[in-house]
Amino acid sequence: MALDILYFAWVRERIGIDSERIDQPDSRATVADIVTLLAARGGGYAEALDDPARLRAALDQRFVPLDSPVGEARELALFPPVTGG
Amino acid sequence: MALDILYFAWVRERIGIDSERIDQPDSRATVADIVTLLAARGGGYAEALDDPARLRAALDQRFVPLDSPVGEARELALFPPVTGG
Amino acid sequence: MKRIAVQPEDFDAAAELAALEALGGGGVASFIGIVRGEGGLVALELEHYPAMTEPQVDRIVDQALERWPLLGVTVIHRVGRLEPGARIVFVGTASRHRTAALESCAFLIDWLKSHAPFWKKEYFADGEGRWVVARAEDEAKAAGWQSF
Amino acid sequence: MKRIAVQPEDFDAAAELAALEALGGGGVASFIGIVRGEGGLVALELEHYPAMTEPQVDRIVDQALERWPLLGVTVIHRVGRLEPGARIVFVGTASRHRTAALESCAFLIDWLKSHAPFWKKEYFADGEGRWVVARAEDEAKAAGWQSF
Repeated sequence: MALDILYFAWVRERIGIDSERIDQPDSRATVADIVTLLAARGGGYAEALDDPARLRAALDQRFVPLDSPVGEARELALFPPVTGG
Repeated sequence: MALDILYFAWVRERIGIDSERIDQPDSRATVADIVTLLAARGGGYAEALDDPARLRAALDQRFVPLDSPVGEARELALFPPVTGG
Repeated sequence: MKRIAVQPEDFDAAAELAALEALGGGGVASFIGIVRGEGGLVALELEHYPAMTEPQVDRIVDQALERWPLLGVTVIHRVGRLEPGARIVFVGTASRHRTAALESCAFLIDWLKSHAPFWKKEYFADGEGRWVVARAEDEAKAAGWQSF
Repeated sequence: MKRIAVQPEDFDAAAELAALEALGGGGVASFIGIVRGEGGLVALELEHYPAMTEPQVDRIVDQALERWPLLGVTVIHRVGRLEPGARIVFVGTASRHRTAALESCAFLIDWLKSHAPFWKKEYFADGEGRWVVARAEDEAKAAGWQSF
């Protein structure tokens, strides 16, 4: 199944694109598993994603902890902690 | 020495005047002493002032407890608890 | 900036906010109190103690300025006869810190309620007038700031 | 009344307040956040997650509506490039109770800071851009409402 991945703020800048589509490896995979998979690509991906403690995530537009299984979600967003308001 | 007494809200309405001047009995007299003195006049005064627990006071435009000595103050105001805002 | 007014006239909330926004802080908090037309209320009469009101509001504002890092405070309190829907009071604060702006705004309105010489009388359709009774809750709220 | 907007355009704070005042409650609280021009800042760029932002702000507003007896809530958050002095955010609440209006206003701004998908980038006179780092203090402030 296809999973759309969105990047925001400095995660987006380091990776150099704002979104992409990947084949979801396994519905039991967690957000953290996918972060590890992407970081392994090296370059900007490693720069953006190598420290998961600095990352936050949303699945289908809902904030989730990084250890959440991706399940049937169609959209995963990765970004730093929010700074609105 | 003369002491101006001001009344507000239902204290003013019951007494029927908004201010008057009295001879201050004694600089050691407290606000409560003056309230007692005025209440003893009976009529609207008694109606307005017979329950000191329902009254608040200011001496020279500063809130004070009823047991404060009037001292050198020139103006005593008597009124119910405030309800602004 | 410190602006205090006690007046029968209405005020321009937008102009008051704009003046606070122009101070260069990051946040402006405000509270506007309005006459509620409940239970057949036709008007509210606000009595005050003219010689005391502004100096007393000024003291309350000074306490807020001591307690929080504020760039500006505006307090406008109306007096006289006000009809349902009319504005009674405006409290606005500007600060670099949103928490300072919000807390000081809450403090100011709580203290105005319990520490400024205003008295409200409600008038109803049958012509009857009734003095508003001070609420113990308001006293407690104001007292709560003491130990803040 | 529930009004939520995420937009690049400025907003008319007076009109927003007037709409809240017209709801018949006794109090309207508001907070306006403004870009501070400190340290040579020339602009702030606000990025957001378009598909998520409004639904997420809506959830935050619903929490406020569950928690406090409110007659109306307005949240307007700007996105895009904003210069010093520009408004970033407006939060306004109307209630019969001043405490409900003030507390919910503080809650909403705290939660927007830590629970809505916005990211700020600061630009300085030398052309350099720097992403604003989330403050632990803001997280703590938002978390404080959980146990409220």
